[in-house]
Amino acid sequence: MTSHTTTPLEYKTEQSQMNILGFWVFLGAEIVLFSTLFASYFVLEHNTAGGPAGQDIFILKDVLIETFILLTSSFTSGLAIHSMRNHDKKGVLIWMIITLLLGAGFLYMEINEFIHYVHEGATIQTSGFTAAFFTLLGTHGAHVTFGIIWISLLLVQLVRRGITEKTSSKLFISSLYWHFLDVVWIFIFTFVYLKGMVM
Amino acid sequence: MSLDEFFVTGDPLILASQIAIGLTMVGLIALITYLKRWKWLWNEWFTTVDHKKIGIMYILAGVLMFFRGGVDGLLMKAQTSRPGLDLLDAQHYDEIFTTHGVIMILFMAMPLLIGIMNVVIPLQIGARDVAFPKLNAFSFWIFFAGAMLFNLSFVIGGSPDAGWTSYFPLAGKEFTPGVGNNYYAISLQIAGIGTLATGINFVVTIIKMRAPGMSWMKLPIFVWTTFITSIIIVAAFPILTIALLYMTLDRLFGTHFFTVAAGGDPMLWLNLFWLWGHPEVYIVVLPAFGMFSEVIATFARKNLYGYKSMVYAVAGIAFLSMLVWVHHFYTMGNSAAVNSIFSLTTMMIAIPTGVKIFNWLFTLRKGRIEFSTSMLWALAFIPCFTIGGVTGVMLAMAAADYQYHNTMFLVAHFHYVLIPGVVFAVFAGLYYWWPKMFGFKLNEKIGKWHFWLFVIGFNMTFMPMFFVGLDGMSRRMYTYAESTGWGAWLGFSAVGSLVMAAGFAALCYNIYWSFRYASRNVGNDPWNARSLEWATASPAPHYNFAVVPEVENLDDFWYKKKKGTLGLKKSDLKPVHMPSNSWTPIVLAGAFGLVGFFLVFEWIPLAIIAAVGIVVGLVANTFDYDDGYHIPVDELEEEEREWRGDLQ
Amino acid sequence: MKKLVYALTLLLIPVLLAGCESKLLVFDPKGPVARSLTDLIVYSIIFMLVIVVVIFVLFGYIVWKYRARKDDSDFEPEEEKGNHLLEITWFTIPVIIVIALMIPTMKTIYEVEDIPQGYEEEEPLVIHVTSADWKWIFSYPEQDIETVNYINIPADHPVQFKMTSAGTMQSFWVPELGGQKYTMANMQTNLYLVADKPGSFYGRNTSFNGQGYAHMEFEVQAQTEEDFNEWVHEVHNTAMDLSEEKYSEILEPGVLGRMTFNGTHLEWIDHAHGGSEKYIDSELYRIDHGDDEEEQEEGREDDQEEENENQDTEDTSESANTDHSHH
Amino acid sequence: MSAKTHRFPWNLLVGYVLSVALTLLAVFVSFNTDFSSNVILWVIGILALFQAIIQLFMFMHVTEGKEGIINVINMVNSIILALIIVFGSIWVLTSGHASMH
Ligand code: HEA
Ligand code: HEA
Ligand SMILES: [Cu+2]
Repeated sequence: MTSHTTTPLEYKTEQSQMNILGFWVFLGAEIVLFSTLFASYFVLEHNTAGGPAGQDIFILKDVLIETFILLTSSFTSGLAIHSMRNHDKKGVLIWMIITLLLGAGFLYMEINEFIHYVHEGATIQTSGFTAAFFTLLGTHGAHVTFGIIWISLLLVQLVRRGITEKTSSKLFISSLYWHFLDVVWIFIFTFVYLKGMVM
Repeated sequence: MSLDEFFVTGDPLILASQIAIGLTMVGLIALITYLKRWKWLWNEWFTTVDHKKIGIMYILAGVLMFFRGGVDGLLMKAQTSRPGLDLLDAQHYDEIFTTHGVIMILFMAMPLLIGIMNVVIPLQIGARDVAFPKLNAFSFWIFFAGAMLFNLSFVIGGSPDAGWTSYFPLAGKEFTPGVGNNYYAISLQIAGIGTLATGINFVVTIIKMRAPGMSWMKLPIFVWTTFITSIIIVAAFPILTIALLYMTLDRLFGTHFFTVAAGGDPMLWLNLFWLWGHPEVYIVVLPAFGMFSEVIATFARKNLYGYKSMVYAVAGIAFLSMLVWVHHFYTMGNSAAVNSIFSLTTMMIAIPTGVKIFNWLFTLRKGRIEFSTSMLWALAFIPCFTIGGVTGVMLAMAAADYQYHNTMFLVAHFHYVLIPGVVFAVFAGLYYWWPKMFGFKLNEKIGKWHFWLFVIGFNMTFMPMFFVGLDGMSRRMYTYAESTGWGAWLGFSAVGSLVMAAGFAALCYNIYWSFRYASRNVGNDPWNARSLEWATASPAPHYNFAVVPEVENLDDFWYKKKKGTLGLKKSDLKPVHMPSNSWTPIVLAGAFGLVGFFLVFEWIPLAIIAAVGIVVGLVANTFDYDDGYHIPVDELEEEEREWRGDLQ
Repeated sequence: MKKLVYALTLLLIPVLLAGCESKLLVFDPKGPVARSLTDLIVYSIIFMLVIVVVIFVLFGYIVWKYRARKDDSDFEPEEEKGNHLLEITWFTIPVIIVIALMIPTMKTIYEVEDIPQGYEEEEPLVIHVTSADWKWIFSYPEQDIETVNYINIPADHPVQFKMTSAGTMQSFWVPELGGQKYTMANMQTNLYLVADKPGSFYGRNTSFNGQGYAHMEFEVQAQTEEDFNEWVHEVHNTAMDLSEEKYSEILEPGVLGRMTFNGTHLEWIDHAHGGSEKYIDSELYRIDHGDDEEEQEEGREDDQEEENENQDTEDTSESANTDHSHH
Repeated sequence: MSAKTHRFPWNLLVGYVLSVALTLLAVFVSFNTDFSSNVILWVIGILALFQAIIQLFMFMHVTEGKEGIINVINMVNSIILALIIVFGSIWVLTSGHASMH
């Protein structure tokens, strides 16, 4: 079997190929989902109904830290997949755990950020703007939370079963998911935070 | 919440239905228990991952929902059959057209089409199953959970009453404080997850699981339309997800996305709803176009004329379908530029659709047209849909639409596209693929009754609506004054709906009759058809094909049949890999349904507790390493020998 | 049988277009705006009829000619791939039709946004439209008059409607005078209409907004300039003043007859610019499932009575909900 | 696409450094230049798009696997949809006199 040496393990079975392709299609749906959230945010952005607007509450420093945490976690999850392709189980574990810790750190920061906003008088019920803002951010945050739980479960399977055709394709898919969340965040950072603070 | 608020009470009509529903349920459970069928049901149906069985369950659910939606339709027709009638009060009428619209589109058209897709697509591409069989089962069960939750509103809590479009501000908590519209938001959300999963499933199935040699331009046209429909599903359903999420947050958690107060924008709902809603109507019509193409080619005994241009036309319709949503609210006070652009994009859809119509006509030309029941539906579709289509183009002209919008003219338009486009197609498909599902044909004679009653009734019901619409009658009016002069039109229309109902009854009788008496000896290819699904036994064996066929041509089966090169060699048989049954889909869907129910009543703590069920299901699922099983060669041989004479 | 039904319908359409005694409202315009819409509609119907006829004839001919016969059971139709020339033809002709439909559509879209041609010089009468559940409130800021469920306008004179809603979304439509447009809280939409001659026109809401929707109708009465001025004068002399309490009462969900007041609510609120929420009481929208239908009916009668007390120049029996006798 | 690459993962590192740099650049453009806000929006928007492309190609290996081309088509299609949804909604809801702004 020549394919042994040329195809990464996660692509080996027909079923894993389909799983990966299916996940890409799902990511297409996720792009539509988030662009709907963005579209709504842009439409409602200025409807603050007397409540605070973006520039009143956003804090650049915190947001930048969140951004770098997430960028780094995307990088480390890439390293995890790299290790996986080198059949380095320990490497996968280490990089993935770092990824998860970064993810948790991001969530921690985000929750603090939300608490801060609430103290500033911006709850999800305050205005059209806050509703769209919290829902966009919250949907992203919920995705991150889901990702952390999901990848943790996959790591358990990895420990139990080692790097197999199945675990590798599952982990590969979860890394696609994680990178995707980073992409979404880049747009949030740019079009919610930077735009909100500049304009 | 007191008990009498919980149960819908009072009206004798509803009380009778409640009792009927209750008795039916009890009777059904008793019957199954008496026949000791629970285990069988669980093993053979509830936990199945077989695409054909899932398809059949979809179809069953769809037919049931058609009955429910149809009764709604009849009630509306009865109420407006004469001026000033009092069969239904305003509130009831409002609830009924809302549930009618939602049920017909989302719980009738969608499952029937997806059901037929499920049965046929893997067979047509020579696959063993879909790409993700377990996900497929989940899609069905979660759709079913959504549908049941929606129907529950009829007896518990109250039905939604803001139209199938649920426009805000009306659908907001201030104006519709009951739980009815919570049902709408949550049950559609739940069912929507299933549809999205189906879309992904079929995209991957069609990309990856085609039989060897079946390149893109050799795909049966129904596979093409399903593929493109699935792409539209993936593109459009996430928008609905978000719109419904906002609706849920507004209604349950006091946010202000669409509320007039505090900076919400009700027009955002319209925008998002139609960003999904318009593609949705093409989601239901494109697979139907595919079915008609199959049926027409088979019974004209010719190949499909202009196959390639048909494919491009479908792709063109799909692309344009994402660019026209504003035509549903031209009258919102958009700028003239917006209305002009969307008029143009909308009208452009007529062009690829016209291409399809002419290709169908030219497939028929120089053919030998056999008037089987299935073919009759496909034939009747062409003129009826043309009427619906050209009136659609009239609506597309924004300035003219200022006079048609939200009138009965519009109602006539969409029934003239939905019923010929979708319902006729489903009927054509059912008559056509019935033997593949069950191993016997539906009776042709009763079928003709079904056909003529339904088609004549359909035209009688909906043609008058064009005229009352032009006479200033708006939609959703539960009553009108005698002085309007609409009574005669609408009376005629009501009679038509009874004729239609008789047609539907004929279908039910046909199913009953054929189950009991129809010949079980139909062979694998009862219609002398063209595509691969007819190369295997009827009903199709659970492994579909003992040996996956190699394809060289479009309509490969047809040519091989002619050449007589279809046989199966014993030496080619290899064990077939099959997926195992799974309980996770139905349990997970049940948990979703339960969470949904608690959310409807805003019992958040209970919903959270039930959500644990979802988490458990998902965790169990990710730890599931079941690899399926193999069917041994002798079992294959035995089954194949049973139906084919050509096993060498 | 089916063909017969079609033939009949086909015959019916031109007959209706030609107009026997009772013309359909949309084909019976009574002002320049509606007329340009009707012209567009008739123009498009001609195209559609041609398309429908072509398709039906082709369809009938083909299905008849190539039907299977008992004696040709061994006839094996030839396979046909397609024909580029034909395919290009039935692609191109619809393209041309779409262009032919698009040009006048666009022209009309732009046209009906502005004061109708020939009336640009005249100063339009401004009427504020406020739609509420389930009645129409009209304010004449210049005349300082407010009416419910009817409007009087001078004929042959442009009227500018500035429209908004006090809550749910409605759609303002007077088919004989022009196309419809939505009314939305916190927003203002604009519509220009002109009535050629004095007359009475049916108007209604077409955007579903709850229980009273079917009855949400109004009447437009176009009058001569003198009659209109006289009406204004008479209202000033006889109608009672609109108070803020009275106004909140009117806004409560319910179906009302006609009313007339001196003064407009624009003095204290313009719903186009927010503030509607203080009039919205969701308790009043709670529904029951039929068990106390009688109560509801009673409620409605109460409204009716109250409104009788406040009636003046207009006659109640002609309440808006049964008045649509244009035939 | 080779299974065993003991090589150092340069593409990952380059991608990471680039994305950090682009982020900082976006912040710089937003706060330390005096372009009009419209220009700023375009610039940071394009920077974000670059970052997304970096993630797609350097981290997510879109073109990998048998379906590489299909993945790319899928992503392009989704991006077109995203643009339609975002720009379409904004245009429809903020032009015309019904808008609240
Ligand atoms: C299966 C469902 C289906 C289909 C296929 C269509 C097809 C079309 N629809 Fe329809 N539509 C609905 C379902 C559907 N619609 C529903 C449910 C609503 C109302 C929702 C609600 O408000 O509740 C609606 C409403 C609706 C509106 C909104 C009107 C309003 O609210 O005021 C408009 C406006 O443009 C419209 C247009 C069209 C057009 C142009 C087509 C075109 O695709 C039709 C194309 C077909 C043809 C034109 C015929 C064949 C072509 C030829 C023979 C070629 C030559 C012809 C020409 C060049 C004209 N539709
Ligand atoms: C695929 C979609 C679909 C289908 C098939 C239908 C089918 C029918 N619809 Fe449709 N309809 C919609 C989609 C559909 N509808 C939508 C989306 C709306 C808009 C809702 C809204 O405004 O929000 C609407 C609105 C709508 C209205 C407008 C209400 C209003 O605005 O006032 C009316 C009024 O007559 C109506 C009537 C009917 C009728 C009579 C049928 C008939 O074709 C039904 C025929 C079926 C049967 C008759 C089955 C039942 C049979 C029996 C009971 C016989 C006995 C059987 C046995 C013994 C087994 N519908
Ligand atoms: Cu549409």
